[in-house]
Amino acid sequence: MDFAFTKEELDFRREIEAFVKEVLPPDWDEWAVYWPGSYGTMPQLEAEFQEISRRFSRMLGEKGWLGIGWPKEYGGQGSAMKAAISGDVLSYYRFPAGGVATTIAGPTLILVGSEELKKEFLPGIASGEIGFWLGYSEPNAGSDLVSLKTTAVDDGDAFIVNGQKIWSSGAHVTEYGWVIAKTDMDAPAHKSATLMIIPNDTPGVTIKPIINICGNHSFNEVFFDDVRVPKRYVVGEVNKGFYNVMLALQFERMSVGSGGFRRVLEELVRFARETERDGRPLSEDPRVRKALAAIAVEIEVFLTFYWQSAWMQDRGQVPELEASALKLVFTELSVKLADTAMDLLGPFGLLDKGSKRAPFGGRVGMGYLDAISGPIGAGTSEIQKTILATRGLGLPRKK
Amino acid sequence: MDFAFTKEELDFRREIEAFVKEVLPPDWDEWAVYWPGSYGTMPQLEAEFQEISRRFSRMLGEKGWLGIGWPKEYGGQGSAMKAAISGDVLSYYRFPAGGVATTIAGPTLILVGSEELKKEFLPGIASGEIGFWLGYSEPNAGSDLVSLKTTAVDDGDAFIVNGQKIWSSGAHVTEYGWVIAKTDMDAPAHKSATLMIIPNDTPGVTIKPIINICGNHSFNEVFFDDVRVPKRYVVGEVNKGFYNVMLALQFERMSVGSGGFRRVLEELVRFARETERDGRPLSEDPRVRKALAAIAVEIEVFLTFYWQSAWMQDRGQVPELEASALKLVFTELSVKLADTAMDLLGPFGLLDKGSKRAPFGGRVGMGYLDAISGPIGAGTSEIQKTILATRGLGLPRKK
Amino acid sequence: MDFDLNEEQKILQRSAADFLKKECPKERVRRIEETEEKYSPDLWRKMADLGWMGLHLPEQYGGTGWSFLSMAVLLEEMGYNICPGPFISTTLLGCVPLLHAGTEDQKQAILPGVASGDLILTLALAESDRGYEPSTLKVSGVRSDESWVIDGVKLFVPDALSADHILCVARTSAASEPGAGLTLFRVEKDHPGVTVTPLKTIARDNQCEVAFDHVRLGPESVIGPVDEAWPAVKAALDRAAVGRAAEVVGAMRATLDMTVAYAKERVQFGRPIGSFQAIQHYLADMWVDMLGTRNLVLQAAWKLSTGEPADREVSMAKVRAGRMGRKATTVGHRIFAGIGFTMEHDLHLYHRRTVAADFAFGDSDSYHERVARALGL
Amino acid sequence: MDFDLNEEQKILQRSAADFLKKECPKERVRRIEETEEKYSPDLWRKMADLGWMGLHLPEQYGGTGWSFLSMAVLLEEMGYNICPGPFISTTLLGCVPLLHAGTEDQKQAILPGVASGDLILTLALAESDRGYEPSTLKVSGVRSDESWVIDGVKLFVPDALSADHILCVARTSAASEPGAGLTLFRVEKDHPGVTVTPLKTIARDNQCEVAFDHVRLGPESVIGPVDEAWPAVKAALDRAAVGRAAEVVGAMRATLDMTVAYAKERVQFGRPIGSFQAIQHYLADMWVDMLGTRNLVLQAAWKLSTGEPADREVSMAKVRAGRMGRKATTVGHRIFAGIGFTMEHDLHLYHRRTVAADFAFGDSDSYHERVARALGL
Repeated sequence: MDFAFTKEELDFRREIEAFVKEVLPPDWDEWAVYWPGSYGTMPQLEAEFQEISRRFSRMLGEKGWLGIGWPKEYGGQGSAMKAAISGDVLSYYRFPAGGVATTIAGPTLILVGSEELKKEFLPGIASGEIGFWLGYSEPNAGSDLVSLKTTAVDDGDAFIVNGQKIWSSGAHVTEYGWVIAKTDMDAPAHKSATLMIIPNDTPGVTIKPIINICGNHSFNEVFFDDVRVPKRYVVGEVNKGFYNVMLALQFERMSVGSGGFRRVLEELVRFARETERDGRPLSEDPRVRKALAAIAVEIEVFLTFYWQSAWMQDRGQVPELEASALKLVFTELSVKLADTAMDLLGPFGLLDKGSKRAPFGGRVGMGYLDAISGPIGAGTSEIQKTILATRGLGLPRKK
Repeated sequence: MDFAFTKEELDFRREIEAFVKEVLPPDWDEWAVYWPGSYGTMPQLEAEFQEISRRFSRMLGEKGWLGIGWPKEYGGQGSAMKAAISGDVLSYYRFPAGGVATTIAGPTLILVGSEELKKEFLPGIASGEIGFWLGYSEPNAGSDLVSLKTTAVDDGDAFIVNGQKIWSSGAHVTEYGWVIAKTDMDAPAHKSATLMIIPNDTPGVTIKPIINICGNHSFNEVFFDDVRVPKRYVVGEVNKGFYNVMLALQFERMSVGSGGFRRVLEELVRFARETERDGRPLSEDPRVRKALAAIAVEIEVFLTFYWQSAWMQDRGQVPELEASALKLVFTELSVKLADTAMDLLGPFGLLDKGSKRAPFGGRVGMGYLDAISGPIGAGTSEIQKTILATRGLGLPRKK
Repeated sequence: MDFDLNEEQKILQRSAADFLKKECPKERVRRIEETEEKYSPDLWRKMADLGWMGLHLPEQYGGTGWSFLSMAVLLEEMGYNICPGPFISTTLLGCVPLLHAGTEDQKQAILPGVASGDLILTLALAESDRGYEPSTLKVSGVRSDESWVIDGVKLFVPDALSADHILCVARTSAASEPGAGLTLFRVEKDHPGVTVTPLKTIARDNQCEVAFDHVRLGPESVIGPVDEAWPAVKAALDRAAVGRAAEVVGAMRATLDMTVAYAKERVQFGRPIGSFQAIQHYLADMWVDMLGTRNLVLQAAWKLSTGEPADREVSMAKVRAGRMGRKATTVGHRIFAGIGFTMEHDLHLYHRRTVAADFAFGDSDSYHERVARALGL
Repeated sequence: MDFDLNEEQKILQRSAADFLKKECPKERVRRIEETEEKYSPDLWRKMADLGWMGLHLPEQYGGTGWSFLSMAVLLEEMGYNICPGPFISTTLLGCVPLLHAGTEDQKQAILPGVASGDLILTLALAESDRGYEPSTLKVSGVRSDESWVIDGVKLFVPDALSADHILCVARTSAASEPGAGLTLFRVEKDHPGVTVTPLKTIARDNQCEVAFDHVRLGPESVIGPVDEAWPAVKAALDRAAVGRAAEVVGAMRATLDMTVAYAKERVQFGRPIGSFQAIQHYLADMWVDMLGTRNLVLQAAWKLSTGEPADREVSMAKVRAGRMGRKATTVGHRIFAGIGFTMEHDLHLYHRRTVAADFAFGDSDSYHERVARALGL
């Protein structure tokens, strides 16, 4: 048992940290929108940060760090631990990069994609040139993929796709949809859907913005109107879409920004030390000390899960349940951290981006709103718990 | 709107308080076992306190206070508010009296009992001479009365009862069972059971003690082996047992010891003022002040529910949902209070009855164990929430 | 005991609910949020015409003379409908100190204007310390011949942008005992040296920084006794805190209503989500939380109306509304999930305001501390 | 990073689990609970024969020389099976100060006896203040010629009834800086002036009051430098705290195992209760709580084993185990309901011990405070 990084891991950590410090604008912290563990404030999904985030993605690509967790034969280093280190550092600095392409599409293509698809997409993903968005959820079925309504009808060498997706993060700033659609209208739900790649510029694709409660445009509705998708864009086997999405969901649930939690904690500690109330620093108030200690313990727990998951992947284990546990823990932690931060800042925490006197550029108020999104996105906390109870602990499913 | 007692109510309160102070032994607090909101430590159910508690019951009966909430035609004053005041004061002083007879059997008999039964039992209940125990739960069906296994077979002028009950509080120190048994083996569950009174001394009744985790004998298993119960002991109509039990359940859920919460809070405040840590009183620690304030707020909430329920009853409203809410709130409060008390006392809270240095005679350690019983007894918290959600808010039942 | 509203209060409750449903739909709330003052003169005028501004003012000042409890009943309905504007600022923070400590002339000069809807008031109290305890107040009032000079910065002054008059609590001498040494001044907003800067909040209310730079005021500006303003200020603070708590109860009720309705109709995994035990238990808790908070708020409002000391009741109501309001809207978001996370949905309007209410007029720690003191700790 | 135990540790884990399942069934735990010393000489002997007493002692003292991490692995299994007795008292509270600060003679005099199972030790630290910080310690050691005289009362001394030697921390001079002025003495339990009074606890462990009434000790009784015992005492305290936390992890695992099994088999309302969402979510939380606590405890044990400063890791592990252990057994009781509330059921055995563990060697507030200090607050 060893909770320390190896020398190689430490060196890598320092290298990526040095890179980040070098390339980030010195005043980045003042305008970076980001709350850890949430889905509504990722700078790389904001239109205003597109130029910088694309440039940074390509820089990470040049370094070979986007696909660092991939097998060596695909240009990676086969190290989930290094990918985790990279994720930790980037998140700590609120680095505007990363997304579905590297965390979901790439790994899934490597496992189940055709050689043709791999050749077409992996290089662009690894170099940071192309981005993906997820087309899973539909308006009347959040996590309930069984109720899928979007259809893909066989038309020779292509599928004709019709329907609607929702909550598609970043569809407006990426190039390809990673979409599940129903291909067999008669088969039982779990054997009827297919995963496919749909380029945004295919005729019949319409993307409409959804503004979230933080005021950001991160989500979209996407409409398909007789969209012709070549069959070579099918990912994995036809009608095996559910299994492939489940596989991809694990990657999604593992792709967590850990460093952001450490960062916010450091900022709150600094705030407590530097802010006076009734003539003495907040940091001397035992209630404040206890609250910050309590959140620090939960952050530490989460970090052990985070590193453990990477370690497991590097041992070739499939972290299905760990992915659910990790997703549950980090999104609930996001809420607890937002509550703690808000309580610490008090009315100053309510001050919004751009307001006079707003500490941390209004990040805490925004985080309080954004923290709502963690436990409800990408499979709610309730769904994760049900997965853990039934698949993990073997409790009987509801009749 | 008026949250103050009327003059008449205040006078009654003072009268009952004066009575209690007069009759309780001066050192009663040192040996009274009781944790508010729990079911495992009621002194009136302990064999060692039987003499005193029976005597006190009769004294209350003489004062006319046992049936004070009953209609005037049955010798009561028709005042649920006075009954609530009495309950509050008795609980505050940990007075060893009260039970199923006055809170459940009496009110139910008045509503659905035959004239014969009323004549036979109400006087004894009102005078404190006789006690009842509940025979609802069975070993494999806690709150699930639909799975009832105890049978009562028609045998002319009597039913022959066979089966087993469990969790029957006080069966060893009272005279009559208040029992539900299956009388129609073919009818649907809700139309198959009958409520009846079974005297403990009927041949075939065997009572076996269950020792609870506080070390007390409060619960029992009761076995029925060809027990002959005269039909005149049926309460309400035959095969309407479920409805009558539901009716009685409301009374059960309303019978709450409110004063005990106030009392423990006062004791904790005193402890915090009188106990030093690291050179200053615990009461100066902001963490302690916050914790005690928080529990005080929850106690206050509970008290408003408590008085509100009595007020509703006096207006002739049926407090079905309020009974569920009250039961939920007061048993969960019992747990929170035990946690708060234990945290305040620290390792001293672990000291058991009879130990050197145990504050409050070990009541907090015992309460920590007993608090387990509140949310699981008399319909679990989970069941109360489901009742509130479905019957109260109209949410759909599970298919 | 009586847990029922009286007939007047019930009529007020119904008429307020009807009026606000019609005049203050969410589209209007959103439009008002976009104004800098976060208030609609038109809506304000209509509310004044209904007598709301003077509801608790004595009749000789154009009011109706009802109790503070009636105000709480009205505020619960305003919270249910998120009625924006400087209502608490004007009627409670502004009027209560005048009622408690003003001279007859001062009352006559201001209160009828409030009752008619012509004057908007507010109170400048907290400073950079964010505390609402007297010891945290440093803005100074220095006597200079017959007049006073005020210097310093007040924060989180609600509705200062729309206010005509700002009452300002200033330290006029060192505290000999807690609460002493403070004096209350009335300042017109456009008085030379007064600068109002809006602070932008996630609650989208109008919180302001008000800077006093050598603001010179005549002796007629002093409200109540010099150095002894605290009792009148505290009377206002307590009522504002309970009034805000009543709004939170309304918000909790609205959240519950919205969420229950959605849980009945939204189908996932082949059944209404309201049939899932997790959702049922969330909503049962939300209901019980709301009922208990409502009881504490009404109790505090009743106690304030009796004129008896109400510190315990006020603090308990405020702190519970603060915490439970946040919990209710947070849980509401779990049930609405994605759709509730969008700007076009109404739930976040409540979520924003419940968290702001937790900090309004002092945070939970400070009200827990007041409860602790009331317990004898 | 490596989240796996090494082969030795895995073997230890398996063999401990097998041994305890056979030798420490719950009937035996209950019988041992009924003894005054809460310990079984026979079980103790068998544990010693397996090398557990000397597991972390250097080989020259009859030990195996394994790391503290191995001790934590063993203690988790002991916690799973509620193995009673003075194991932490002897091997950690007793041995660690000796290892850190004892002379070679002192080590040779005591440690081989521990390793062989012949000697039982404990540490008398906390006093009526209940704190485990140096500033709270007042029992005095006064130099008198060549010898020392100890006076005062220690509380919550674990296993003092069965101990042969008691290490006692006494104040020998005023604190010049935090932790200074304390000296560690070894006292035989039957030394004149030493009175051990058992305190009866709901955890049914053996906690004692140990009174020192003019206890005169020779210079050989002093362990480590005079006035500077704190580092050695803290080393013991940290290991005992983490050891106890490891026991809690075992108790959480056992609670989870018992409860999951019951939820699968117990039928209510026509279906296994484990199919109800409320129960499923309780158990999912319990599992995740246990896994996270286990990680923190293993991390702390590993860090202590490296010899590096481990304050942060130790405090986090201790406080989380304290809180989560209580939560797990409390929730376990909700699932077992009535049957779990009976003396004959095993769940309460865990419930009693998890709450005691939260206060062992200092309460949660004090460990949160240590975390706060480690954060730079």
